[in-house]
Amino acid sequence: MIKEKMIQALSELFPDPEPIVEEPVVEAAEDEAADDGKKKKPKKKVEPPRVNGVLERDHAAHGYDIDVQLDPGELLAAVMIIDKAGFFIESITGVDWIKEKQLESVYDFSRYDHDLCRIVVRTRTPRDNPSVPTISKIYPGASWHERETHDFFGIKFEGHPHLIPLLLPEDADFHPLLKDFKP
Amino acid sequence: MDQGSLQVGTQNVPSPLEPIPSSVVQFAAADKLINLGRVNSFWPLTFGIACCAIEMMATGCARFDMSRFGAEVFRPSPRQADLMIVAGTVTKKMMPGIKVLYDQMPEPKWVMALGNCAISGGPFAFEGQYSIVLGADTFLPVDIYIPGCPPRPEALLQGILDLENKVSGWNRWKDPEKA
Amino acid sequence: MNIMDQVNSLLPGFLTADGFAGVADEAAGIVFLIMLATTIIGGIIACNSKRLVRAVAGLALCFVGVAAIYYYLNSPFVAMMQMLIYVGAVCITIAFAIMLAAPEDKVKPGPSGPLSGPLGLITAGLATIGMIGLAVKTVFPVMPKINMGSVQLIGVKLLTNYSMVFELVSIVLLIAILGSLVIARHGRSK
Amino acid sequence: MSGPIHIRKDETFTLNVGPQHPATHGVLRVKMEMDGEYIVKAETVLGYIHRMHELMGENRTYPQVLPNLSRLDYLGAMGYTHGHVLAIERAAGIEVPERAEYIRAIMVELNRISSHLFWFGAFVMDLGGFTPLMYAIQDREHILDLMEAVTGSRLTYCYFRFGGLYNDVDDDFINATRAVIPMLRKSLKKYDALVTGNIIFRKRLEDIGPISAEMCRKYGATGPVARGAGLDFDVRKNEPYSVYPEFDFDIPVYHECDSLARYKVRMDEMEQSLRIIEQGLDKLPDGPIMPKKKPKLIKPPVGDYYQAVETARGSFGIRIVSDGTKNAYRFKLRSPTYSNMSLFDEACEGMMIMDALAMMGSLDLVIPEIDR
Amino acid sequence: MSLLNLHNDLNTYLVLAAILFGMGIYGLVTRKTLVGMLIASELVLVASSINIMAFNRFTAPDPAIGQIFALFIMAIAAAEAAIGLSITIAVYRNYKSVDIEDIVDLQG
Amino acid sequence: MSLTILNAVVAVVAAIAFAAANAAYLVWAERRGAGRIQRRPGPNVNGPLGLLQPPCDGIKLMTKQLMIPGGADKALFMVAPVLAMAPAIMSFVTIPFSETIVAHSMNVGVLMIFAFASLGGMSILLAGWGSRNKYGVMASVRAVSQNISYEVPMLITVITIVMMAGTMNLKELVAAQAGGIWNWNLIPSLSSPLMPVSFLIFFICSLAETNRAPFDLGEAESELVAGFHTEYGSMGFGLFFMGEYANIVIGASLITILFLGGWDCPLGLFPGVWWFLLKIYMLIFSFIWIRWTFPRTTIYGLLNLSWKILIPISLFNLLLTAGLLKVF
Amino acid sequence: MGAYFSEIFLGLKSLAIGLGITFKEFFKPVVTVPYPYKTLKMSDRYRGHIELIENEDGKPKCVACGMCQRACPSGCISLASKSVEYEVEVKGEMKTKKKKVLTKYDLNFTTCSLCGQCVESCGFGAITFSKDYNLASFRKEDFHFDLLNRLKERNA
Repeated sequence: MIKEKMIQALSELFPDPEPIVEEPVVEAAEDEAADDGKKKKPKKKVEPPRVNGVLERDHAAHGYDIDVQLDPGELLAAVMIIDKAGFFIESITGVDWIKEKQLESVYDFSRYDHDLCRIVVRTRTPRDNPSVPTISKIYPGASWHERETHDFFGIKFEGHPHLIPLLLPEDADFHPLLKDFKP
Repeated sequence: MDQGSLQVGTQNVPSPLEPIPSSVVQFAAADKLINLGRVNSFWPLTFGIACCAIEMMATGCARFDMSRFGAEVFRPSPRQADLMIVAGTVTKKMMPGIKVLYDQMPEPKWVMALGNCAISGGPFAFEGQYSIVLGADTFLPVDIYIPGCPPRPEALLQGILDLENKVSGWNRWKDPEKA
Repeated sequence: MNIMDQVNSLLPGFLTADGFAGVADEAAGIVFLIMLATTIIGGIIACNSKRLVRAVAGLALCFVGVAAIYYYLNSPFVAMMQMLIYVGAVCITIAFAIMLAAPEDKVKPGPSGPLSGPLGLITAGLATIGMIGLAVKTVFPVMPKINMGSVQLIGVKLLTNYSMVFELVSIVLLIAILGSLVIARHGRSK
Repeated sequence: MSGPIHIRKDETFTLNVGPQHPATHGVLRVKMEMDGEYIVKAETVLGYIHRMHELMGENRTYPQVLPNLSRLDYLGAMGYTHGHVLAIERAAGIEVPERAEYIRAIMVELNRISSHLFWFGAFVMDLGGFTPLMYAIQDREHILDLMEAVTGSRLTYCYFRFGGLYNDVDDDFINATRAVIPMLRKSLKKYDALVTGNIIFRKRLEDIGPISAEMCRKYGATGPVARGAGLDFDVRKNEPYSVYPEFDFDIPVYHECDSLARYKVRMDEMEQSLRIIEQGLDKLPDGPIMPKKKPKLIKPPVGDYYQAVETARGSFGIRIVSDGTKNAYRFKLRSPTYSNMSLFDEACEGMMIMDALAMMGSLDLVIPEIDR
Repeated sequence: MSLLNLHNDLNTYLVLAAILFGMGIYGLVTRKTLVGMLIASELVLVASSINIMAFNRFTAPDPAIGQIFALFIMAIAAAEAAIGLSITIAVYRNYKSVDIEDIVDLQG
Repeated sequence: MSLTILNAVVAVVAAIAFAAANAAYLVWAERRGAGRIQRRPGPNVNGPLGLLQPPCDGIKLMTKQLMIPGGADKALFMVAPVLAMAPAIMSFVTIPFSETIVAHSMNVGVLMIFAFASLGGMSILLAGWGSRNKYGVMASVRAVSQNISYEVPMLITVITIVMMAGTMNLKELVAAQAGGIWNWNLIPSLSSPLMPVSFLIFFICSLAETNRAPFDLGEAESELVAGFHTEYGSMGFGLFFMGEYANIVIGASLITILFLGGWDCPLGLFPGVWWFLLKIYMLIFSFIWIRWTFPRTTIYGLLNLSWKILIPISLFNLLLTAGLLKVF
Repeated sequence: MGAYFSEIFLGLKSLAIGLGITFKEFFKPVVTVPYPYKTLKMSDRYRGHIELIENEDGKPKCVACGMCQRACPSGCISLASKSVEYEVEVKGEMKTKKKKVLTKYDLNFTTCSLCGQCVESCGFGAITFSKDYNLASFRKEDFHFDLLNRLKERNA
């Protein structure tokens, strides 16, 4: 199965002990909560801070299988592994974690064959100087996604050949999806 | 629509109800004839922006058939068009382009705002919106508004009939129920 | 049947007169003058216009006039060939070349600019005046009009007396086509 | 990869296709560096209909975003709304009655056919044939009538609700749909004879606009574009959702990688959608269309959820990052045409402009869906 | 002689041909681009054609010969145009100009 | 002035009127015909059957503002539409509508039509270049290269027919086909068994020469906006339109004269001129029918068709006919 | 050589088939609904702009709870109400009760997206969709509907 193989391959990026973190308790609790109707447990909302590593997720609950968090420096290595395994790039986006003062860029990869496996790669950069290496050399299709993420979040993709606004006007200097954006 | 409604407009732009640029011939009868000629051959600009453009195309097609009124000659070049149908949301990035297209159309020309987005930004006018223009009438002299999201093809046809009436004062068809 | 005959007879009868053949000499003269003017105006545009495309347009105009003049010289066939070849082929080829080779008309004065204009005018003027003088002074033995120019005769002559020249011209044309292809065809290797 | 266009001085010129151009189906602009009729380099400029759906998704509550999804892609609105409701249902754990899922599937497939019909017409119009558009739209009107009778609007339905549907279908709809299906089959045969067999049409598409499987992978192309490149990829089969596993249908795949392959994939898909609709009507169970407890306030638990669905244009993904409130923290829409269009810049290099525009037509663009 | 009878006079044609010839010479001297010179030379050719046709009409016993000559000139002119223009384009490719003064390499 | 000048003037005026009326009402016929093919009525509410639609369009076009785009070559821009219309009208002068109805019967009539048709290419080039629009230039280059390459098979086919009839006079060409439907050039004869193929070639070529779909590359709407008349509005556009339809009438007339026996009546029910008109309008209907059925070809597909299929076949037909004429 | 001619032949055949199809269509009846001379009937569920529904005594059913206002994604509904005291007979004695009465119900139709969430959210069945489908006007202010007024006009 490709899923195990990928977990194996991606874990090698994390030489630290115990790369495969157990699914956090809070997730399981949420799944239960989802199962038994609509009872909310707001006290369980506090998620322990994510550490870098590979996480196996339940596809039925989340829609993806492998969740990788890593430093921007390791991104290219991880993407190369994924590229070699024959994944296609689904999308790139960002999330503004304003409380943690971090910007997260999220990469989705999926497969064309029937061996279902969706990999999510996340990497976080500080909010005041967000910068991530570009993967458009490996996946040319990432070019537009990165430009879009740059538009919306201001994340700089180092090495991108043409990082000008794509969806926003060409002279735009604002990033609308930042949580502190005011038009 | 009588000319009295001239004063009620609230837009900053020059009122769309300005008299049509008159041609060389100034005689009333000739003017009337010219206006009749004009209203019976509105050639729209092929210019679709969003959802409403699909209904515009549906209007041009067999079931509703704009061609009955001589208005099916969709011209891709603004030089040959008489009627600009702004069908869809106007974004700030697109606005200069639309303005250029409008300027390229030869007089006399008319503008139709089709759909809620073109009238006032529609459902996309929300807090935090930075991208769209709140209505085509902020930068174009709109002659007729057709609401809906999107409007039905009949509404577009009704708009053309109303515009014909407005330009020439001639009624193509009187609704027997309203009369 | 009868009705249709009647309708047919209603058609304008004047259309049936066999056209220009009977047109009075005066009308022919007027048309000739117009065509003369067309030719000269076309020529002036062709050699004087700053923009090359206009020059080609002028050349086409000139050729149309020349075609009409050939018509007056009793050779409608050559007149039509003039239109077909010069206007339809040569002018369009030149226009193509302008579009391919000179995307923008350059109106810059060259280094030899100030003198070449007057110089050209003098040379051309001398040549013209000399030739006109020669033409007017010389008395040519004018013979009466023989026929209205027969296409058949041209064909017969081309394939009998002048067949060698005909063949040579076709070879010249063939070589011209091949040569121009060889010269101009390079570049787009995609 | 789309780099900047550096204008070469010799023999090339820049051609601006769009933002208003008949071939772009909306407001898309392609800056083309041309050498005569050949494209040396192309750069797509987007954003002329960028309306910021994602920010709206974060500013509004989950149900309030529902109408937006129909405006995203106005031709296949049902499919996109389906993705949205499935994502929220996955996140908030809402059960959906079986009848509702069946009706959803039927509606999505009907909408897929209407979308493909429109694409077919517009595509042939791009190639200069006008009449097929008229026939296709006339057939589409029948489908729109069916859907209007149920949903109340022609184009932007807003019919799905979290947990179910807005209102139920009745027997009239079922009978009418059963009547329309054979008519559509007949029409498809007519299009085949009128368009697919036509020598001019084939000459314009065969071996034109190659998009290889590897290129699809690198650019993330999905949907008919990928299937035309020999990739057997359809979210309905690869990552089954809703009640699609219950249906028996095939995924048309062509290996030619050219514009004609993409065209044929869509034409075959209509046939398959008709099969799904027939089966759905047969299997349609009785029961409610909303869960017993109608979800009142939707607050998905904290987390990150992704849902992919197969829309008429390809794999549409929706990512919801929830912070447990009634608004989404992050609302990401992964639109299929965005990826499909991104390969256009590379694919059209060295092509003639008319072939490139034919290829653009075969990508089935809906611009508001690219710009979002 | 009446103005309306000009077309029956040989001199008219000869004068016209001379004028066109002069224009052609003028163009050849003053034009600075290859295409312009080509246009001018077409004028010269047409002038000679008119001459031949005029003599054919007014003085020749056999009115076909001049026409055949004119046809030959047309053929030659067409060939000349084709060759000249292909040279122009080739020159343009190499020098990025059709200005004769820029084509210095041909000066030996 | 003598009556003959009046005759000439009237002939030219009649030709212009005929061309203009035809152009206007062919647009109407085209729109109605397209409507029927697409199962909609077309313009039908303006006047009975929508017959007032062309005058309305004409009035509108004539009263629209005249716009000359900035940067355009004014003179060329103004001259081009006239140049598109004038040769078309001139060609009408030599077309015989019946034995008696002809403005001016020339003994090189066929050549004259082709000579004036070649002026059309010039007008397209000037229009495209003069309007200083990239789409216009591209379209005009396309249209002209198409015109030139389709003139070749067309002329070769004409030569075949001229060879058989031994004349270039249009009237005599028709007269050579008189005497019944089996004498028409359309029907294969002993000396020219490939005539139906020739007819097809000529038909295709005249579609291409008149820039009609599926060969309407010059105004390919989905690629080049509106082609060479992108920048033309008001009456300039109207003139191009009229020129196009006048050319269609000429093309149809030429096909009728060369292949369908001109005014020759297969049944003899009514006078020749009506047969002639019937034939050309049937042909025009088939032009319209074809336009609304097929997609557009590509520029290279078009040139391939001409150089690889039409020219070889028409040349072969020419040689075959020449040989067989010697034999029989 | 054989391929050359067979391609020409097959190509011509495909063209002829296409011509045959359009020729057949030529004689089929037109499908056009000639609006305005003839109109389509809107389906029962057709969603036009919203209208208030009156109760038995001609007053709007609306109790001014504001649910529709809150449910509306684009905020095109604005309503106002005032409290009215009214007397009601409860168990034989008159009591004064307070009740909200709708004083204004404005619909800004130009921003409406016709999603139908207002109608769905209304717990009292007080609003419904109208069947107006052919609206057009020279002023956009015409689409700011005062629904109370419209109700009155309808009743009058």
